Amino acid sequence: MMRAKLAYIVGLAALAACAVMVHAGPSGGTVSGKVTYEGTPAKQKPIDMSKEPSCAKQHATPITTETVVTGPGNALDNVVVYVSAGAPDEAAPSQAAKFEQKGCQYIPHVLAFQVNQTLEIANADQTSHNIHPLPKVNREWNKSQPPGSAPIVDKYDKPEFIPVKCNIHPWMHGNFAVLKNSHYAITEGDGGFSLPNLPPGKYTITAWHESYGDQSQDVTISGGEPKSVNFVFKAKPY
Amino acid sequence: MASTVYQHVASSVTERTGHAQATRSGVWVGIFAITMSFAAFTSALMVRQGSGDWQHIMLPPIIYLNTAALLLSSITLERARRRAARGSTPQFRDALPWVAATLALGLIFVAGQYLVWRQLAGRGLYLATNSNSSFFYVFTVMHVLHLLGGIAVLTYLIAKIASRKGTPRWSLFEGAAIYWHFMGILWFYLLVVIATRL
Amino acid sequence: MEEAVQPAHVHAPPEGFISKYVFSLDHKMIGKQYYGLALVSVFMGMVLSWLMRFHLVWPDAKVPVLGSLAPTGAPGGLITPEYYLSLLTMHGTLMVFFVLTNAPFAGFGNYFLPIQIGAEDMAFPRFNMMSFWTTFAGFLVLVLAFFIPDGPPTSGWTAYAPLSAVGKDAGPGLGWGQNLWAISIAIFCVGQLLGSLNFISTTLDLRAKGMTLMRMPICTWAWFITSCIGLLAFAVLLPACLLLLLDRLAGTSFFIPSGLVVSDRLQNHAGGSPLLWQHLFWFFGHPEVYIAILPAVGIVSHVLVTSMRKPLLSAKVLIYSMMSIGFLSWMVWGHHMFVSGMNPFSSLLFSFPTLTITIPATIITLIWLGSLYGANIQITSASLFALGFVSMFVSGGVSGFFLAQPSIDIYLHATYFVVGHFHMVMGVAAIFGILSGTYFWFPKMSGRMMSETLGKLHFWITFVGTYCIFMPFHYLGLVGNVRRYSSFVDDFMAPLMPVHKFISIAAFITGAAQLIFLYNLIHSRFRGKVAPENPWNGTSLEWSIPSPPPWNNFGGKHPVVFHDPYQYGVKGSKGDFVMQDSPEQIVSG
Amino acid sequence: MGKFFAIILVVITLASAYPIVTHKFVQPEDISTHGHAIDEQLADTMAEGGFAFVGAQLLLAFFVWKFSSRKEGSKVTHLPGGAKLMVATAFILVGTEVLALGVLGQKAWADVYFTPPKPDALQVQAQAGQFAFYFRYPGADGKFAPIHPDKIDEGNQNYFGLDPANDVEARDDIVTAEMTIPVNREIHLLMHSKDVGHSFYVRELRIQQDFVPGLDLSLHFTATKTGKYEIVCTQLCGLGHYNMKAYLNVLPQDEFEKWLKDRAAEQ
Repeated sequence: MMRAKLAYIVGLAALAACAVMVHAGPSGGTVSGKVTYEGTPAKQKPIDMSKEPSCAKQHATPITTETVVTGPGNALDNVVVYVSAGAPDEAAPSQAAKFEQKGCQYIPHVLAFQVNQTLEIANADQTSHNIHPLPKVNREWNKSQPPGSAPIVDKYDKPEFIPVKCNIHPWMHGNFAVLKNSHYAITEGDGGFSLPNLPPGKYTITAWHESYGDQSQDVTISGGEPKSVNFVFKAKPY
Repeated sequence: MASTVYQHVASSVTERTGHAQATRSGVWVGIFAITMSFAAFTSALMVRQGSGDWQHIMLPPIIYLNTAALLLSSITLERARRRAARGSTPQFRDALPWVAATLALGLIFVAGQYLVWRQLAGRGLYLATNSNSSFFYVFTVMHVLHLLGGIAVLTYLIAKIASRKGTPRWSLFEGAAIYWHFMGILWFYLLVVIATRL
Repeated sequence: MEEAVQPAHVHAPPEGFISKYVFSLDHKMIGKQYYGLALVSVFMGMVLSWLMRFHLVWPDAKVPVLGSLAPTGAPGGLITPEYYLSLLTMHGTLMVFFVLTNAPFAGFGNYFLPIQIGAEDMAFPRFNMMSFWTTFAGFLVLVLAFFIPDGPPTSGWTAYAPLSAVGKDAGPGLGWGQNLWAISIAIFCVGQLLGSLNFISTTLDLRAKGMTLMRMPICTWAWFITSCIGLLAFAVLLPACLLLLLDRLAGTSFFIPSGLVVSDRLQNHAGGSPLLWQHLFWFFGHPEVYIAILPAVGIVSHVLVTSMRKPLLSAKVLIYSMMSIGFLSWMVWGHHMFVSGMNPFSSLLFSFPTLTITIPATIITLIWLGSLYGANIQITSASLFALGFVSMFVSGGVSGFFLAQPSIDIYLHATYFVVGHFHMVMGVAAIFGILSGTYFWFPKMSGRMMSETLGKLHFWITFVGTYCIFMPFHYLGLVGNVRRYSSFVDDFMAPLMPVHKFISIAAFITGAAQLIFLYNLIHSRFRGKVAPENPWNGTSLEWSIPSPPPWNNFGGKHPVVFHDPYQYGVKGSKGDFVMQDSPEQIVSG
Repeated sequence: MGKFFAIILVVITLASAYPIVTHKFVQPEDISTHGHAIDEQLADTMAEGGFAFVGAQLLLAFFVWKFSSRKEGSKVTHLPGGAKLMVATAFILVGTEVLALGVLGQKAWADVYFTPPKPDALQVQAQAGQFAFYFRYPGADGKFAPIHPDKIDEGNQNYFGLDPANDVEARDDIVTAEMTIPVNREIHLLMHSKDVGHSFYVRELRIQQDFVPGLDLSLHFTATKTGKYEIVCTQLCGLGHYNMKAYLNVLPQDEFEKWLKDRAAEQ
């Protein structure tokens, strides 16, 4: 309880700080770029939910797997781009990161949030779900969530990429990205990302993808000028 | 008052024989139960052998010395029983050295088994290494646990005999002897199973 | 070889609370302790079954207090699927082990076996005390599972491997919850082994003068046979639990084969055999059914014959039938595994002895029925429950006849038909035996009579209620309603909901009726009218001593037995019966 | 009071028998070639068991009615024939019944388990895992690729742990969540469990068989009627057990082939 309150206050302080920085104008630099792939990515297969009619009927055309989501021009989506070194650790923001189970699908497929940030998992379906994150360094839990029950609230205290599965519906897989600071972005649609408000300094930018692993590049920010960083992942059909 | 006291004594006198038999049958029933549970372990072994992963383990030679010690202990205990059985009332004090010898040999066996485990561990064979080692440890440890029961009773008997007040019940002494011999037989059976199957 | 004087057995009556009520060496107190433990367990088990029945028919309804009692298992009072399985597992384990094994066998057996054979106490009072406190420890360990973060075990009372063996990856309750289960059952086995050892030695060697084996009352025989079965059964379950614990905690592979992927994790085990667990478990599990039912058969025969005021057609035949049931119970465990992937030929081998058990069971029933002919039945709460037992025994036995046939089992296995069957025959029937025994012996145990009015009220509701609950189970099974489902998302089973609602409501009413019994028990203990030495005009030795019996039962005297146990309908100084220990000659009548 | 017991017992007996006699609760229509034997067996047993049930209960009721709380000093009598009669009855009645059913039962059982599958039977592999069934068809090459547990990746629908990168025959294996089979053609079902014990139960097929981890069993059956039926798990397998099911789709041969082609395209 006490720690929660503390985190809350610190969070507010951090927010205030950010506000000031933004107000201060161009002092912070921005790193932006695009994540793409080369080669043939694995074919995404349609998911047959006939076992769970209440979900199946929510999808006119069956949804497909999301292990590799691509966009036009070899854009690669659901990639977490974040500052892995150079930026100081930040206290968690006060607002909760929301993870929803809808139509027997995790929304979003990849959810990024900060260490000790509140995580809220809600069940919008008419069936019981089971949430089983499979961390290696954080504490593991495995809970079921009957329809109409309150959101499950939790937080993680160590940075980690955590696969999430539903034991009841084997096709439901998602990912948590627990990060040390607020400088992160997730590519969607065009594979583009941008990390604003980076004070001058030397940073390591890392891009993580659930199937292709991660890549890193170093970048130095001296003034307010924008820097561009691009990542290219090798894709294999199998 | 006096009469009731008399009745208690009377009762204890008549009861004694009944209780002596009860102790004996108790021991036999216990032996029966132990046999049953080791039969269960053995059948588990048979079933488990069905699946391929079966790699034989070399037994450390000490195990045969331990066996010798245990057999010897049965002989010394039988000797103790013979000595105590001379005369109309139990001559426990004559038997004392032999009981002590039995206890010593029993402890040697346990120590020897411990060495066997150490040697296997030295070869990197632990409880969970493979199915054979699992069964080896299960068999030997369970047997030692049962033997420790016998050792406890022997210790009690020795203490009771050595202390001059009161002597142990003959039926208890006899029961302990039966149990101890059974431990020897059980170990012999286990050794055969281990040597042939594991 | 003559014995040195041994003061150990001339124990004086214990002074002080602890030695009298807690760590008592007196078989009567230990019997009561077992009965008390069973009473606590049976009400716990009943509440668990209520929660299950409630969740099944009102899946989205919140259970008032539960939300705060089990925040993870039932968030806000909504029972999660895994918590339903926890309830199911704990219900089964509590009922089978801590009620059906404790009350009729360890409880009444401890209290009355020594008295009925004219002994001062059990052969090994210290073992006896250890036996209870071990069992109690097992109970505590099991109940502890309700309070750990992992939650209670979820693999059912049969704990099939590898679900019960791979650990927490397989789901909530399969981490420490399952460990506690295995530890608890292992401890329980030790307690029962000590108890059986005591029963057997006592029966063999501490019988009073003239008490030949064939002069022992039928319930003494039942307890004796049961302890023989228990000795073998628990001696097998104990190793099984140890091996399970090794698989779980030490990483061995007795029950876990290679290449299992549980919750996306490849399990690091190789070569184990899941069927091995099933064989070991059911080798105990089927005899366990008779451990539960035979003492009830004995108690009921004892009560019936006393209420009928005439001897049974043949006590001998009844005893031999019980023996043959006990004997056959060792060759039938495979009938629980017809569809388990066991060699189909062995299924047939297991089917025959199973069907054969019907013969001694039928003989027992016919002996009861035939003895009722021409009787003069005294209707009391005790005899009503005994008659109810006979009815249940028939109903449950008949359905067993279906499941004994592999071909029919293909369709009925793991349906509610099975649940109905074993609740009827080993659950409720055994409970009826316990209740009958309670109404019958309470005066002797407490020195006060129970209220007959409340007793009969209790009987009518329980008897009708039980049929309302468990008969429909069979119907559901015939349609193909699968057991152990926490809710029926299944569109096939949804139409059967009305039947489930009926069952649940019947269960709530019948369960509530048990509070009448509890009240009767407690109230009569203190306010009931004082009981005479022999309220039912019984003939066996327990009725020849004061109620409640003095310490060491016969006050240091040694009863001598002259007659067979059930001399009813004969001329005797006390009326139409002659007590076992009365020297008077019997005028054949 | 005894008379009251008798009345209640008679009522209970008749009430219990009524739904059976009127066939209120019966197994769903049988769509298999072997099921009728099981149904007949069940019917016979029901007849004999029902007779025993009603007979014994009514006898009990009658005796309690007649012989309870009689007036003081009424003399007890004994059943002519005594125990011998009872034992004889038990042996003759039940003994013959037992043997009869035992022998009959063998036949129904043998139909399912003692006959080998026909060589032209269609092979389908069923994999049970927490908490869903998945099915595999060998594809064009008619071969099932080997299973690699370490390759299992449910997020990518690779439920069987196939390795198309290295095993060529894995590339055309067809994996589905619904079991679709042609009508009137024998199916040879290969059963594999991914994690714990499960069971394959189709009421209409009169088939129930456990999946045993580490021990691949097989079943064979022929569906005689097109339609959609439920496959449910009947072996407690964990928290999702209640929700572990799949559908069995029995189609005419041509529709089945079309379905298989469409699935192949999806892979």
